[in-house]
Amino acid sequence: MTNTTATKKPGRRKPAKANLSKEAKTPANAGLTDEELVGFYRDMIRIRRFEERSLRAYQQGKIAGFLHLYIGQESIAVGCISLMKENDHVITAYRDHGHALAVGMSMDECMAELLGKETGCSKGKGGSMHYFDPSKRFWGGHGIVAGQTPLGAGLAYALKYQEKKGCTLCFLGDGAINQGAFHESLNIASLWNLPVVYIIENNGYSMGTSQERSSVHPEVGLAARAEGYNMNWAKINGESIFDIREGVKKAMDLARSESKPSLLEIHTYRYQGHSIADANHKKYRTKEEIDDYRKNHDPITLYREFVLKSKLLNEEQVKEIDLAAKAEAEQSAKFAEESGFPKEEDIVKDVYWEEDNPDEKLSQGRIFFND
Amino acid sequence: MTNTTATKKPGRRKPAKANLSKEAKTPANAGLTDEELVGFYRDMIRIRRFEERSLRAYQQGKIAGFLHLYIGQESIAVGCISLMKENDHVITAYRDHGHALAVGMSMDECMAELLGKETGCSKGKGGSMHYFDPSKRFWGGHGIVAGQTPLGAGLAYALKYQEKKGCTLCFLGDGAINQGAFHESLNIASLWNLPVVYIIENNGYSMGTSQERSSVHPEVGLAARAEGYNMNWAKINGESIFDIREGVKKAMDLARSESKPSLLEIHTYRYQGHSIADANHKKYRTKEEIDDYRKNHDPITLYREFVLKSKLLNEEQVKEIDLAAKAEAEQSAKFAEESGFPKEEDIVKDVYWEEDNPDEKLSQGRIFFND
Amino acid sequence: MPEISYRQALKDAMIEELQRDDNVVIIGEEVAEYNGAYKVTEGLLKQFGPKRIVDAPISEAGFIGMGIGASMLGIRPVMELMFWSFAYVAWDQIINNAASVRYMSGGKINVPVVIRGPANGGTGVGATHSHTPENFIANTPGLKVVCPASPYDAKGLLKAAIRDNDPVYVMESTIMYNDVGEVPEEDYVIPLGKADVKREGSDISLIAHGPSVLVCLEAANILKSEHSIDAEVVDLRSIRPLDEETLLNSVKKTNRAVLVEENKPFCGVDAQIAYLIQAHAFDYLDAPVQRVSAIDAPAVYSPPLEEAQLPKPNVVVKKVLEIC
Amino acid sequence: MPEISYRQALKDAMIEELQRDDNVVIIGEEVAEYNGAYKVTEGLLKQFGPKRIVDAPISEAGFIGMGIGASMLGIRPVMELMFWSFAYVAWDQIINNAASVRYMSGGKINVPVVIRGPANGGTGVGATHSHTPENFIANTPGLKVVCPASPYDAKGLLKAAIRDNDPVYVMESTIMYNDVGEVPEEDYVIPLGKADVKREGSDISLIAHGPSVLVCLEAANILKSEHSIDAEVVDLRSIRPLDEETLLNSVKKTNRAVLVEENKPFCGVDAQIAYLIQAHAFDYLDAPVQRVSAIDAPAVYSPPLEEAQLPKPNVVVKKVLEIC
Ligand SMILES: Cc1ncc(C[n+]2csc(CCOP(=O)(O)OP(=O)(O)O)c2C)c(N)n1
Ligand SMILES: Cc1ncc(C[n+]2csc(CCOP(=O)(O)OP(=O)(O)O)c2C)c(N)n1
Ligand SMILES: [Mg+2]
Ligand SMILES: [Mg+2]
Repeated sequence: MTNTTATKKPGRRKPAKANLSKEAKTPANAGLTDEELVGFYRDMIRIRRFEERSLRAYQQGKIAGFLHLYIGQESIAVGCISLMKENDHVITAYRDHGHALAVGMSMDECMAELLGKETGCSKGKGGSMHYFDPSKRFWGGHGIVAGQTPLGAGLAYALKYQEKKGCTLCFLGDGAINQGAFHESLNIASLWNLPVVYIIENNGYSMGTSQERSSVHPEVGLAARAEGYNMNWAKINGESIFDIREGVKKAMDLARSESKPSLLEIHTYRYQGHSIADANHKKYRTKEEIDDYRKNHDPITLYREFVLKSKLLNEEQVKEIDLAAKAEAEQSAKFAEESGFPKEEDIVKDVYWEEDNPDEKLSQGRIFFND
Repeated sequence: MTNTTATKKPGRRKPAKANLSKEAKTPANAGLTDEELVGFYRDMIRIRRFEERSLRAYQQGKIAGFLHLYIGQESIAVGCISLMKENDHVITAYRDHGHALAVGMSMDECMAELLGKETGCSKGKGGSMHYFDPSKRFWGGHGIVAGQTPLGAGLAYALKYQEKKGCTLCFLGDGAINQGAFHESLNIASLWNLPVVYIIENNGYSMGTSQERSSVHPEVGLAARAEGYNMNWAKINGESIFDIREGVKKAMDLARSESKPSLLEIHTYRYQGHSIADANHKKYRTKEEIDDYRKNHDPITLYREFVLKSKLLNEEQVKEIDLAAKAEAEQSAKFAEESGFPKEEDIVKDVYWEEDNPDEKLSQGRIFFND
Repeated sequence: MPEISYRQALKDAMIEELQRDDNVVIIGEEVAEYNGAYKVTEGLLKQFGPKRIVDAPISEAGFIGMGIGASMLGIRPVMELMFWSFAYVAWDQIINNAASVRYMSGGKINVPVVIRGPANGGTGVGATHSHTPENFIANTPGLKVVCPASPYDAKGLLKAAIRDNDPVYVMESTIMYNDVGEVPEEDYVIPLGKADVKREGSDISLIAHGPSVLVCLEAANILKSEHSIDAEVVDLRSIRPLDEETLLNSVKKTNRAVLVEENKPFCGVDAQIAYLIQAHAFDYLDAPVQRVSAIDAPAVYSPPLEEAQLPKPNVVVKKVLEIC
Repeated sequence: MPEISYRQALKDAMIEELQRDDNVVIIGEEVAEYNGAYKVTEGLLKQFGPKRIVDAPISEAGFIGMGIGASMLGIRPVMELMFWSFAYVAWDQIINNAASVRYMSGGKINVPVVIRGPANGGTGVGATHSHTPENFIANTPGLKVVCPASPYDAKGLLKAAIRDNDPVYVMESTIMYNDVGEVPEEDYVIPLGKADVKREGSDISLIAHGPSVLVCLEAANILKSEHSIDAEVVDLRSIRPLDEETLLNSVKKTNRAVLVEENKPFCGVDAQIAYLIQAHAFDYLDAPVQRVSAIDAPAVYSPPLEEAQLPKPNVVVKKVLEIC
């Protein structure tokens, strides 16, 4: 099997140090406008500030259940989604805030969803793990590990069936590769040449379990399991948004032009606990490891250095973007708090299409069974 | 990854022509006694005659449901199981008659099970797909495709836990490799170094679907999916019982001595339909293909030639063995027919251990809910 | 009206919907080249080609999940499970994804999938292959489930299921595939959630779904001829939505009910029906609601025992006589 | 008697059984090094080492099936599901293999596994994570299922489950993990299939299991203080086996019953209980059996709605007043 990118460094502890100035010149990146390049910075910072603000809301007890933060991984959602065209679609797991903002969902609706408000992107019905916006070609937000992977194949199947030249990006975690449904999806995607790009965001841990304790795989990387399915694969350094774009673009082009699937593994890191309730997260990994990633491998810091060095922005402008993102996040918290909760009678809405569209209803009989 | 055997020929249509006289001299086979060598012939013929007789019973309407015949694959069960030692265990799918007879279950109890009689190996409760005999370390007989593969890992887990130097042989079909549970099992077996040998009996078809239409895999063979799990694998020519023993013994030794799992693929063929109800089986493959296997690659025919050529048996003796097997099969049919059906009150027996052992019962309350 | 088999009725339903809507696609193991394990899809590949009729590998979680995903983009997959028992390897897709995506998206997405296949015992395939999970499905808000018991119903319900914008699961019976009945040639659908009084009567209501309807019809004949009891047979047809009105009206008329199903008794569909009857027709009941279910054990293989395990007319008759 | 938490009670049960029987092994995601997602297994790795306390990859079908296989050879795996909702990716192993192997082997094999973990709503984890499948489990002959509602019950039932030679599934509740109650220091087990009258009363029977028991106890207090109604609260504890006698005796005494559970209503456990009551205490009933279940939709996220979706004391009170 061919291996579409050159970055194949194994091992969690020592990711390749990115060189963004160089990587910005690769084919997928060379043609980017200044506006686009600045946009990446803004998009990544917006995700981080949004999540930092949501963390605060969680600590204030305003968010229920889990809050799986994406902090540290922003380059992946922004990099991948920046490559999407009209017929491309995206689906992911429960760590979904970054992807949602990257496809263009508003902070307001995202924050409101966390607070369970009717103005939330899922009307408060889905919560943190279950964001959706089909109008942005964003199909969730899925809580069951790897449960989205057959769905991703299905979105690709639909594209192919409808003869649209598009592809589906389907994200999953490194722990998710050990779910059977994912393997079934790989076989089907390859057997039927479905235009789906599976992207493992390998942050090294599934909850408190390091990758080594959960998965066996060839030394070159866990994406190499794709070889068992005759599938194209590659390993990518996630600290460089340009490397991401370069590697992912090849896979997306392969999907769009030849309708062939790929399995990509992007090396990344999360700084927060698995979810905010994960108080243990400094026990299963060292403080040094976290600090090293933060200091030396943070995709946003590295990108900031790049935009400064390449004079796309000056210090002042960088600060402005940051402040604007903070203000937007703060405003979204205000929006969310001021929004109302859905009503009790909404509990039984959005269950059946037919009940929500009574004029077109064809079924009869009783459909809900409380007395 | 190392690849324990030399036979790596790809492709269904042209299996390597076996050379049994040569293969009989490989390490796993060189020390076999004449008695053992004759035993293999007897064991294979007994399976075939048993199944031919069961086919007749099915056609006479005496067997319900499915009857998945093993005819053509006998060298695998006999070859593999001949390697079993005291602490080794075996588990398989629904095409289980061959394995059952090979572990030493009697034709009588097997035929009676087909007829649903109380003298059957599962008291008539399991049927063709669900043979069991733990006293022979034979753990079934499983109807759900690949459903036995986690169980096989579990038997191996128990051996390791109990510090017994044994291994588990877990058989599955080529179509079964696309079930998620199998992949989860591979990862677990390799991650935890479980002494399990997964054996794909690749007969080229899952029902009416040829291997190519159901699975993508590396050109060298579908067992190569094991590489994704850092697992030892090999491809074996199933027409030679000696090749089977040679390849499987290496894997069993690896399991017993280093507690390492393997994935083996044994090339084989079934002459009958998927189950006897499969009237289509000459539509999804050519008559020529079936005939070619029967004539040129039949493991029993080839083995008969070997025993004759090496003068282990003469024509007369071969015939005797055959007649004895036929007589035994005939007798088992008589036994089965003369046996009684279980009683209606037996329906609710063997459901709960506790109900079957009332003296040791600790639970209270109602456990069955018919009025 | 022409008489056709239950199998043919299902096939005709698919043919008509395949012709009506380009987005309908049939996916399943052995549905295309093999013409269907039970020949329900026989000839479809020839007629519609491999884009519309698709053989799947033995990966139920994979291909059913795939169909659910495709449906979110407007495809209308009709997916065959060779047996409904195999749903359990795909259960998370069937219960979590198909049932919850609409809800969790605040109604932004719908999932117009159909999953169909046989769910019945009585054919000697043993415990792993004889599950009847319509009760599990009906327990799950977001899903719909129907169990046709005649060729007419099979066609009308399957067509309605395919046109429905919600996930609808169709449970058939291998035992009924050869049953023949009248089916009109014109296009028709049977609305989900409409029960059918298959026999009118005044003394007792026999309420059933799936193959048990036929058991009840036989029992009703015996009751009439041997005991002069005039039983009404209500075929639920659809479990969710449920035609509560028809079944309650029947019980209000007859004042007695025996519920019959192949499900195992604990939390079978008829547990719910019994609850509903006593809750909403309490004052009409002259005797407790009684049930006949499969004998409470895994499905036994041995043919005579398997027959005994499943509801039989004489057992229904006995139950009726206990309360009539 | 010392007071300990529900969580501690479960842990103590495991510790005692790990000490008693070398074949007991704890397997699950994050149970060892992480000390348990909900800290139920905290400290066990340290005390018993990695042979007895085993972290599994996110492969529920794989590791649960593995445990079932190991149990056939005499290991006694106690397997944690981080949520019972995740059972659906392992459903075939849980329903087909664990439940049927004994039967299909004619009783030659037993499967002494325990699967435990939380099954409840009310914690803001949404539709995919809030399933309560005790009804599905109890439907399945070959399986046993218990739902402890107090620290005392949690310990006694889990110990009984581990000693049991049949598969026993234990459904806990994240909401109760911190609840504190009296638990004796001596070794004890609570036989499966024994209900517990958590409050005696004469006017109405409130029958519940799991967290709904606490809802009923609160409701009983309100009924007493505000309406002078003396409610009996029966905690089923074990769903299968079921202590039919205790619940029927209660209803025969009070002549009225309201059944409360977190299950969705259609074919919830209480559908079966309602059926049993009307079948076996028909003549004692002064009013139809009533039910309070979760509001019939996928579990909603929004916190105030989720609270409203689940049974609450005031709703139980209202139901009681309708029939008292
Ligand atoms: C089937 C299933 N099992 C377990 C869980 C609980 N769980 C949620 S996230 C998670 C870890 C997943 O790790 P990974 O795939 O690496 O993704 P990451 O959280 O690192 O983004 C687990 C075990 C679940 N949601 N679904
Ligand atoms: C989960 C599941 N899906 C489908 C089936 C129906 N089925 C039984 S055997 C079979 C084909 C299996 O083929 P293979 O694994 O190659 O084994 P072989 O029959 O060739 O021995 C199928 C589809 C099943 N039993 N279980
Ligand atoms: Mg991870
Ligand atoms: Mg095969």
